[in-house]
Amino acid sequence: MHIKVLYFARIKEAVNYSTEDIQLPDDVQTITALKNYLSLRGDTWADLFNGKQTVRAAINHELVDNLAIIHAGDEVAFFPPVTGG
Amino acid sequence: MHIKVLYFARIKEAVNYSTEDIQLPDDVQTITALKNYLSLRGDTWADLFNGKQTVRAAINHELVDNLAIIHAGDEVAFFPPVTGG
Amino acid sequence: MRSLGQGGIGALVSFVGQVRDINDGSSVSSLTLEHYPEMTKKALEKIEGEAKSRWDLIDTCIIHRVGTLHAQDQIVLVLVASAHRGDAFSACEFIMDYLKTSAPFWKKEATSQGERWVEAKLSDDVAKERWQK
Amino acid sequence: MRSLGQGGIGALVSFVGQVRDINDGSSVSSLTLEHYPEMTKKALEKIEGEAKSRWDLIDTCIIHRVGTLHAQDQIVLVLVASAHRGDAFSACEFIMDYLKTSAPFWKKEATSQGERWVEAKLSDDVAKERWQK
Repeated sequence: MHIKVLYFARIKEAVNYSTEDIQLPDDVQTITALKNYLSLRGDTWADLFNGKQTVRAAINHELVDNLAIIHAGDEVAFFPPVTGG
Repeated sequence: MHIKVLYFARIKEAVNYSTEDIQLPDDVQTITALKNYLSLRGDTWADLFNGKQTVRAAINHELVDNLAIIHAGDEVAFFPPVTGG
Repeated sequence: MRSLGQGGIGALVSFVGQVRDINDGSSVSSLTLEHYPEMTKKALEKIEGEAKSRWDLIDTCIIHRVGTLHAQDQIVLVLVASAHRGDAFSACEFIMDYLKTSAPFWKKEATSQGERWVEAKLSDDVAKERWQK
Repeated sequence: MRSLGQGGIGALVSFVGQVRDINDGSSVSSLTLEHYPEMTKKALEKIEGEAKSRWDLIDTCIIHRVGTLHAQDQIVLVLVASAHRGDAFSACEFIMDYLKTSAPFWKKEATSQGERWVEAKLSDDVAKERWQK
Protein backbone atom coordinates (compact mmCIF):
# COMPACT_ATOMS: atom_id res chain seq x y z
CA MET A 1 0.00 0.00 0.00
CA HIS A 2 0.92 3.61 -0.50
CA ILE A 3 1.49 5.95 2.48
CA LYS A 4 3.02 9.34 3.24
CA VAL A 5 5.77 9.57 5.87
CA LEU A 6 6.89 12.73 7.67
CA TYR A 7 10.00 13.30 9.79
CA PHE A 8 10.55 16.03 12.38
CA ALA A 9 13.31 17.66 14.43
CA ARG A 10 16.40 15.55 15.11
CA ILE A 11 15.06 12.74 12.90
CA LYS A 12 14.38 15.06 9.96
CA GLU A 13 17.95 16.37 10.22
CA ALA A 14 19.38 12.84 10.33
CA VAL A 15 17.51 11.55 7.28
CA ASN A 16 17.95 14.94 5.62
CA TYR A 17 14.42 15.40 4.34
CA SER A 18 11.01 15.97 5.85
CA THR A 19 8.53 13.97 3.81
CA GLU A 20 8.34 11.08 1.37
CA ASP A 21 5.78 8.80 -0.30
CA ILE A 22 6.41 5.10 0.27
CA GLN A 23 4.95 2.02 -1.39
CA LEU A 24 4.96 -0.54 1.44
CA PRO A 25 5.32 -4.30 0.98
CA ASP A 26 2.18 -6.22 2.01
CA ASP A 27 3.70 -7.49 5.25
CA VAL A 28 4.43 -4.01 6.65
CA GLN A 29 1.22 -3.18 8.48
CA THR A 30 2.19 -1.72 11.87
CA ILE A 31 4.44 1.05 13.20
CA THR A 32 6.90 -1.57 14.44
CA ALA A 33 7.00 -3.21 11.01
CA LEU A 34 7.48 0.16 9.32
CA LYS A 35 10.35 1.02 11.70
CA ASN A 36 12.01 -2.31 10.93
CA TYR A 37 11.48 -1.76 7.21
CA LEU A 38 13.05 1.73 7.35
CA SER A 39 16.00 0.52 9.46
CA LEU A 40 17.10 -1.66 6.51
CA ARG A 41 17.90 1.43 4.44
CA GLY A 42 21.41 1.83 5.89
CA ASP A 43 23.35 2.93 8.96
CA THR A 44 21.60 6.26 9.49
CA TRP A 45 18.21 4.59 9.29
CA ALA A 46 19.24 1.64 11.40
CA ASP A 47 20.52 4.00 14.12
CA LEU A 48 17.20 5.82 14.18
CA PHE A 49 14.78 2.94 13.90
CA ASN A 50 16.38 -0.13 15.44
CA GLY A 51 14.74 0.63 18.78
CA LYS A 52 17.72 2.10 20.63
CA GLN A 53 16.42 5.67 20.28
CA THR A 54 12.98 6.71 21.42
CA VAL A 55 11.05 7.54 18.26
CA ARG A 56 7.41 8.57 18.65
CA ALA A 57 4.87 7.98 15.91
CA ALA A 58 1.62 9.56 14.84
CA ILE A 59 -0.89 8.28 12.30
CA ASN A 60 -3.10 10.93 10.73
CA HIS A 61 -2.08 13.46 13.44
CA GLU A 62 -2.84 11.23 16.42
CA LEU A 63 -0.09 9.86 18.67
CA VAL A 64 0.00 6.07 18.40
CA ASP A 65 2.04 3.23 19.88
CA ASN A 66 4.17 0.69 18.03
CA LEU A 67 1.30 -1.76 17.61
CA ALA A 68 -0.90 0.68 15.71
CA ILE A 69 -2.11 -0.53 12.30
CA ILE A 70 -1.25 1.47 9.18
CA HIS A 71 -3.82 1.78 6.41
CA ALA A 72 -3.42 2.77 2.74
CA GLY A 73 -3.33 6.55 2.35
CA ASP A 74 -2.32 7.20 5.99
CA GLU A 75 0.00 10.04 6.95
CA VAL A 76 2.59 8.54 9.30
CA ALA A 77 4.95 10.84 11.24
CA PHE A 78 8.11 9.98 13.15
CA PHE A 79 9.63 12.34 15.71
CA PRO A 80 11.61 12.48 18.97
CA PRO A 81 9.84 12.94 22.33
CA VAL A 82 8.24 16.40 22.26
CA THR A 83 9.81 19.35 24.09
CA GLY A 84 7.35 22.25 23.74
CA GLY A 85 5.75 24.42 26.38
CA MET B 1 -3.63 45.70 82.65
CA HIS B 2 -4.57 48.02 79.90
CA ILE B 3 -5.17 46.76 76.32
CA LYS B 4 -6.69 47.94 73.07
CA VAL B 5 -9.44 45.85 71.45
CA LEU B 6 -10.54 46.02 67.81
CA TYR B 7 -13.67 44.53 66.21
CA PHE B 8 -14.20 43.80 62.51
CA ALA B 9 -16.95 42.95 60.04
CA ARG B 10 -20.05 41.26 61.46
CA ILE B 11 -18.73 41.65 65.01
CA LYS B 12 -18.04 45.35 64.61
CA GLU B 13 -21.59 45.85 63.37
CA ALA B 14 -23.02 43.89 66.29
CA VAL B 15 -21.15 45.77 69.03
CA ASN B 16 -21.57 48.97 67.03
CA TYR B 17 -18.04 50.29 67.32
CA SER B 18 -14.64 49.29 66.05
CA THR B 19 -12.18 49.96 68.86
CA GLU B 20 -11.98 50.47 72.59
CA ASP B 21 -9.45 50.64 75.39
CA ILE B 22 -10.08 48.21 78.22
CA GLN B 23 -8.65 47.98 81.74
CA LEU B 24 -8.66 44.21 82.38
CA PRO B 25 -9.05 42.59 85.83
CA ASP B 26 -5.93 40.70 86.91
CA ASP B 27 -7.45 37.26 86.24
CA VAL B 28 -8.17 37.95 82.56
CA GLN B 29 -4.96 36.83 80.87
CA THR B 30 -5.92 34.74 77.83
CA ILE B 31 -8.15 35.12 74.77
CA THR B 32 -10.65 32.68 76.30
CA ALA B 33 -10.75 34.70 79.52
CA LEU B 34 -11.21 37.94 77.58
CA LYS B 35 -14.08 36.40 75.58
CA ASN B 36 -15.75 35.29 78.81
CA TYR B 37 -15.21 38.72 80.32
CA LEU B 38 -16.77 40.47 77.29
CA SER B 39 -19.71 38.06 77.18
CA LEU B 40 -20.83 39.40 80.62
CA ARG B 41 -21.60 42.80 79.09
CA GLY B 42 -25.12 41.81 77.98
CA ASP B 43 -27.06 39.79 75.40
CA THR B 44 -25.30 41.11 72.29
CA TRP B 45 -21.90 40.37 73.82
CA ALA B 46 -22.95 37.02 75.19
CA ASP B 47 -24.24 35.97 71.74
CA LEU B 48 -20.91 36.88 70.19
CA PHE B 49 -18.49 35.59 72.79
CA ASN B 50 -20.14 32.60 74.57
CA GLY B 51 -18.51 30.21 72.11
CA LYS B 52 -21.50 29.43 69.87
CA GLN B 53 -20.15 31.61 67.06
CA THR B 54 -16.72 31.19 65.57
CA VAL B 55 -14.77 34.31 66.58
CA ARG B 56 -11.14 34.49 65.52
CA ALA B 57 -8.59 36.50 67.47
CA ALA B 58 -5.32 38.22 66.70
CA ILE B 59 -2.78 39.68 69.13
CA ASN B 60 -0.56 42.41 67.72
CA HIS B 61 -1.58 41.48 64.14
CA GLU B 62 -0.85 37.76 64.44
CA LEU B 63 -3.61 35.14 64.39
CA VAL B 64 -3.72 33.34 67.76
CA ASP B 65 -5.77 30.58 69.37
CA ASN B 66 -7.91 30.82 72.50
CA LEU B 67 -5.06 29.84 74.81
CA ALA B 68 -2.85 32.74 73.76
CA ILE B 69 -1.63 34.97 76.60
CA ILE B 70 -2.46 38.69 76.57
CA HIS B 71 0.11 41.20 77.78
CA ALA B 72 -0.27 44.81 78.87
CA GLY B 73 -0.36 47.16 75.89
CA ASP B 74 -1.36 44.45 73.41
CA GLU B 75 -3.68 45.14 70.48
CA VAL B 76 -6.28 42.38 70.50
CA ALA B 77 -8.63 41.97 67.53
CA PHE B 78 -11.81 39.92 67.22
CA PHE B 79 -13.31 39.03 63.86
CA PRO B 80 -15.29 36.34 62.01
CA PRO B 81 -13.53 33.75 59.83
CA VAL B 82 -11.92 35.62 56.94
CA THR B 83 -13.48 35.66 53.47
CA GLY B 84 -11.04 37.49 51.21
CA GLY B 85 -9.44 36.41 47.95
CA MET C 1 7.51 42.22 40.57
CA ARG C 2 10.99 43.62 40.64
CA SER C 3 12.65 40.88 38.65
CA LEU C 4 10.20 40.35 35.79
CA GLY C 5 12.98 40.97 33.34
CA GLN C 6 15.23 38.38 34.95
CA GLY C 7 16.52 35.76 32.52
CA GLY C 8 16.19 32.81 34.87
CA ILE C 9 12.39 32.96 34.89
CA GLY C 10 10.94 30.04 32.96
CA ALA C 11 7.44 29.99 34.45
CA LEU C 12 4.98 32.69 35.47
CA VAL C 13 1.73 31.57 37.08
CA SER C 14 -0.95 34.10 37.89
CA PHE C 15 -4.27 33.90 39.68
CA VAL C 16 -6.93 36.57 39.30
CA GLY C 17 -10.05 36.41 41.47
CA GLN C 18 -13.10 38.21 40.12
CA VAL C 19 -16.44 39.24 41.62
CA ARG C 20 -19.05 36.81 40.31
CA ASP C 21 -22.49 38.16 39.52
CA ILE C 22 -24.16 35.33 41.42
CA ASN C 23 -23.34 33.69 44.78
CA ASP C 24 -25.31 31.13 46.79
CA GLY C 25 -28.22 31.54 44.38
CA SER C 26 -28.59 35.35 44.69
CA SER C 27 -27.52 37.89 42.12
CA VAL C 28 -24.78 40.13 43.48
CA SER C 29 -24.73 43.79 42.48
CA SER C 30 -21.73 44.84 44.55
CA LEU C 31 -19.26 43.58 47.10
CA THR C 32 -17.56 45.56 49.86
CA LEU C 33 -14.27 44.35 51.22
CA GLU C 34 -13.27 45.33 54.75
CA HIS C 35 -9.82 44.56 56.11
CA TYR C 36 -7.50 45.09 59.08
CA PRO C 37 -4.75 47.18 57.49
CA GLU C 38 -1.93 46.75 60.03
CA MET C 39 -2.48 42.99 60.04
CA THR C 40 -3.06 42.58 56.28
CA LYS C 41 0.44 43.65 55.34
CA LYS C 42 2.00 41.34 57.94
CA ALA C 43 -0.24 38.39 56.96
CA LEU C 44 0.51 38.69 53.24
CA GLU C 45 4.25 38.99 53.86
CA LYS C 46 4.12 35.91 56.06
CA ILE C 47 2.30 33.91 53.36
CA GLU C 48 4.79 34.99 50.68
CA GLY C 49 7.71 34.17 52.97
CA GLU C 50 6.31 30.72 53.68
CA ALA C 51 5.85 30.07 49.93
CA LYS C 52 9.43 31.15 49.24
CA SER C 53 10.73 28.81 51.93
CA ARG C 54 8.82 25.83 50.50
CA TRP C 55 9.52 26.27 46.77
CA ASP C 56 12.30 27.56 44.58
CA LEU C 57 10.83 30.93 43.56
CA ILE C 58 12.33 33.98 41.90
CA ASP C 59 9.63 36.38 43.03
CA THR C 60 6.03 36.68 44.16
CA CYS C 61 3.50 39.48 44.11
CA ILE C 62 0.11 39.79 45.83
CA ILE C 63 -2.36 42.59 45.14
CA HIS C 64 -5.68 42.58 47.03
CA ARG C 65 -8.30 45.26 46.60
CA VAL C 66 -10.51 46.64 49.37
CA GLY C 67 -13.62 48.84 49.37
CA THR C 68 -16.59 48.48 47.04
CA LEU C 69 -16.32 46.36 43.90
CA HIS C 70 -18.83 45.30 41.26
CA ALA C 71 -19.49 42.13 39.25
CA GLN C 72 -16.48 41.20 37.07
CA ASP C 73 -14.16 43.51 38.99
CA GLN C 74 -10.86 41.94 39.94
CA ILE C 75 -10.44 41.30 43.68
CA VAL C 76 -7.03 39.73 43.95
CA LEU C 77 -3.92 39.05 41.86
CA VAL C 78 -1.26 36.54 42.83
CA LEU C 79 1.77 36.30 40.57
CA VAL C 80 4.59 33.78 41.01
CA ALA C 81 7.79 33.61 38.97
CA SER C 82 10.08 30.61 39.04
CA ALA C 83 12.57 28.73 36.90
CA HIS C 84 10.21 25.76 36.54
CA ARG C 85 6.45 25.42 36.34
CA GLY C 86 5.91 22.92 39.16
CA ASP C 87 7.18 25.36 41.79
CA ALA C 88 5.20 28.26 40.33
CA PHE C 89 1.89 26.36 40.19
CA SER C 90 2.21 24.94 43.70
CA ALA C 91 3.27 28.25 45.25
CA CYS C 92 0.48 30.22 43.56
CA GLU C 93 -2.18 27.77 44.73
CA PHE C 94 -0.63 27.66 48.22
CA ILE C 95 -0.67 31.46 48.48
CA MET C 96 -4.34 31.60 47.47
CA ASP C 97 -5.32 28.84 49.92
CA TYR C 98 -3.55 30.63 52.78
CA LEU C 99 -4.82 34.04 51.76
CA LYS C 100 -8.40 32.69 51.80
CA THR C 101 -8.03 31.41 55.35
CA SER C 102 -5.41 33.61 57.06
CA ALA C 103 -5.50 37.14 55.62
CA PRO C 104 -7.88 39.56 57.40
CA PHE C 105 -10.38 40.41 54.65
CA TRP C 106 -14.17 40.20 54.94
CA LYS C 107 -16.69 40.42 52.10
CA LYS C 108 -20.16 41.91 52.36
CA GLU C 109 -22.43 41.37 49.37
CA ALA C 110 -25.23 43.61 48.18
CA THR C 111 -27.81 41.27 46.65
CA SER C 112 -31.41 41.59 45.49
CA GLN C 113 -32.33 40.34 49.00
CA GLY C 114 -30.28 43.06 50.73
CA GLU C 115 -26.83 43.09 52.26
CA ARG C 116 -25.17 40.05 53.82
CA TRP C 117 -21.74 39.07 55.08
CA VAL C 118 -20.21 36.27 53.03
CA GLU C 119 -19.76 33.10 55.09
CA ALA C 120 -16.39 31.40 55.26
CA LYS C 121 -16.36 28.14 53.32
CA LEU C 122 -15.35 24.82 54.82
CA SER C 123 -13.83 23.97 51.41
CA ASP C 124 -11.27 26.74 51.95
CA ASP C 125 -10.17 25.19 55.24
CA VAL C 126 -9.90 21.82 53.53
CA ALA C 127 -7.85 23.38 50.70
CA LYS C 128 -5.45 24.87 53.25
CA GLU C 129 -5.06 21.62 55.16
CA ARG C 130 -3.63 19.89 52.08
CA TRP C 131 -0.42 21.88 52.57
CA GLN C 132 0.01 20.77 56.18
CA LYS C 133 0.58 17.09 55.32
CA MET D 1 -11.09 34.00 25.34
CA ARG D 2 -14.59 34.59 24.11
CA SER D 3 -16.29 34.79 27.50
CA LEU D 4 -13.85 36.90 29.48
CA GLY D 5 -16.63 39.35 30.23
CA GLN D 6 -18.89 36.63 31.55
CA GLY D 7 -20.19 37.27 35.06
CA GLY D 8 -19.87 33.71 36.28
CA ILE D 9 -16.08 33.77 36.16
CA GLY D 10 -14.61 33.84 39.68
CA ALA D 11 -11.12 32.53 38.93
CA LEU D 12 -8.64 33.10 36.12
CA VAL D 13 -5.40 31.12 36.22
CA SER D 14 -2.72 31.76 33.65
CA PHE D 15 0.60 30.13 32.88
CA VAL D 16 3.27 31.86 30.83
CA GLY D 17 6.36 29.92 29.80
CA GLN D 18 9.47 32.00 29.02
CA VAL D 19 12.79 31.27 27.37
CA ARG D 20 15.41 31.07 30.13
CA ASP D 21 18.85 32.44 29.41
CA ILE D 22 20.49 29.32 30.81
CA ASN D 23 19.64 25.61 30.42
CA ASP D 24 21.59 22.54 31.54
CA GLY D 25 24.52 24.76 32.44
CA SER D 26 24.91 26.54 29.09
CA SER D 27 23.87 30.08 28.28
CA VAL D 28 21.14 30.14 25.67
CA SER D 29 21.10 32.94 23.10
CA SER D 30 18.10 31.76 21.10
CA LEU D 31 15.62 28.94 20.80
CA THR D 32 13.94 27.67 17.62
CA LEU D 33 10.62 25.88 17.93
CA GLU D 34 9.63 23.43 15.22
CA HIS D 35 6.18 21.87 15.14
CA TYR D 36 3.84 19.64 13.10
CA PRO D 37 1.14 22.11 12.16
CA GLU D 38 -1.69 19.76 11.18
CA MET D 39 -1.18 17.74 14.35
CA THR D 40 -0.58 20.70 16.69
CA LYS D 41 -4.10 22.07 16.28
CA LYS D 42 -5.66 18.66 16.85
CA ALA D 43 -3.43 17.90 19.86
CA LEU D 44 -4.17 21.22 21.58
CA GLU D 45 -7.92 20.87 20.99
CA LYS D 46 -7.81 17.37 22.43
CA ILE D 47 -5.99 18.57 25.55
CA GLU D 48 -8.48 21.43 26.06
CA GLY D 49 -11.41 19.07 25.53
CA GLU D 50 -10.02 16.64 28.08
CA ALA D 51 -9.55 19.46 30.62
CA LYS D 52 -13.14 20.64 30.07
CA SER D 53 -14.45 17.12 30.62
CA ARG D 54 -12.55 16.74 33.90
CA TRP D 55 -13.24 20.13 35.51
CA ASP D 56 -16.02 22.69 35.57
CA LEU D 57 -14.52 25.34 33.28
CA ILE D 58 -16.00 28.37 31.57
CA ASP D 59 -13.30 28.69 28.94
CA THR D 60 -9.69 27.85 28.10
CA CYS D 61 -7.16 29.37 25.75
CA ILE D 62 -3.76 28.07 24.60
CA ILE D 63 -1.28 30.13 22.60
CA HIS D 64 2.04 28.52 21.61
CA ARG D 65 4.68 30.30 19.59
CA VAL D 66 6.91 28.68 16.95
CA GLY D 67 10.01 29.83 15.12
CA THR D 68 12.98 31.60 16.66
CA LEU D 69 12.69 33.14 20.13
CA HIS D 70 15.21 34.80 22.44
CA ALA D 71 15.87 34.80 26.18
CA GLN D 72 12.88 36.17 28.12
CA ASP D 73 10.53 35.78 25.13
CA GLN D 74 7.24 34.15 25.96
CA ILE D 75 6.81 30.66 24.51
CA VAL D 76 3.39 29.60 25.68
CA LEU D 77 0.28 31.03 27.35
CA VAL D 78 -2.40 28.88 28.96
CA LEU D 79 -5.44 30.69 30.35
CA VAL D 80 -8.25 28.98 32.24
CA ALA D 81 -11.46 30.63 33.46
CA SER D 82 -13.76 28.98 35.96
CA ALA D 83 -16.25 29.81 38.68
CA HIS D 84 -13.90 28.52 41.41
CA ARG D 85 -10.14 28.48 41.80
CA GLY D 86 -9.63 24.76 42.41
CA ASP D 87 -10.90 23.85 38.94
CA ALA D 88 -8.91 26.62 37.27
CA PHE D 89 -5.60 25.71 38.97
CA SER D 90 -5.93 21.98 38.30
CA ALA D 91 -6.98 22.44 34.67
CA CYS D 92 -4.17 24.90 33.91
CA GLU D 93 -1.52 22.59 35.36
CA PHE D 94 -3.08 19.58 33.60
CA ILE D 95 -3.02 21.39 30.25
CA MET D 96 0.65 22.29 30.68
CA ASP D 97 1.60 18.74 31.71
CA TYR D 98 -0.16 17.29 28.67
CA LEU D 99 1.14 19.96 26.33
CA LYS D 100 4.71 19.19 27.46
CA THR D 101 4.33 15.48 26.63
CA SER D 102 1.71 15.25 23.85
CA ALA D 103 1.82 18.35 21.64
CA PRO D 104 4.23 18.11 18.67
CA PHE D 105 6.73 20.88 19.41
CA TRP D 106 10.51 20.53 19.47
CA LYS D 107 13.04 23.02 20.79
CA LYS D 108 16.50 23.59 19.40
CA GLU D 109 18.79 25.81 21.47
CA ALA D 110 21.60 28.01 20.22
CA THR D 111 24.19 28.06 23.02
CA SER D 112 27.77 29.20 23.39
CA GLN D 113 28.68 25.55 22.58
CA GLY D 114 26.65 25.54 19.36
CA GLU D 115 23.18 24.28 18.49
CA ARG D 116 21.51 21.36 20.24
CA TRP D 117 18.06 19.77 20.37
CA VAL D 118 16.54 20.00 23.83
CA GLU D 119 16.09 16.58 25.41
CA ALA D 120 12.68 15.55 26.73
CA LYS D 121 12.63 15.45 30.53
CA LEU D 122 11.58 12.42 32.55
CA SER D 123 10.07 14.85 35.06
CA ASP D 124 7.52 15.89 32.42
CA ASP D 125 6.39 12.29 31.96
CA VAL D 126 6.11 11.94 35.74
CA ALA D 127 4.06 15.15 35.91
CA LYS D 128 1.67 13.82 33.27
CA GLU D 129 1.28 10.48 35.01
CA ARG D 130 -0.15 12.17 38.10
CA TRP D 131 -3.36 12.82 36.16
CA GLN D 132 -3.81 9.17 35.19
CA LYS D 133 -4.38 7.92 38.74
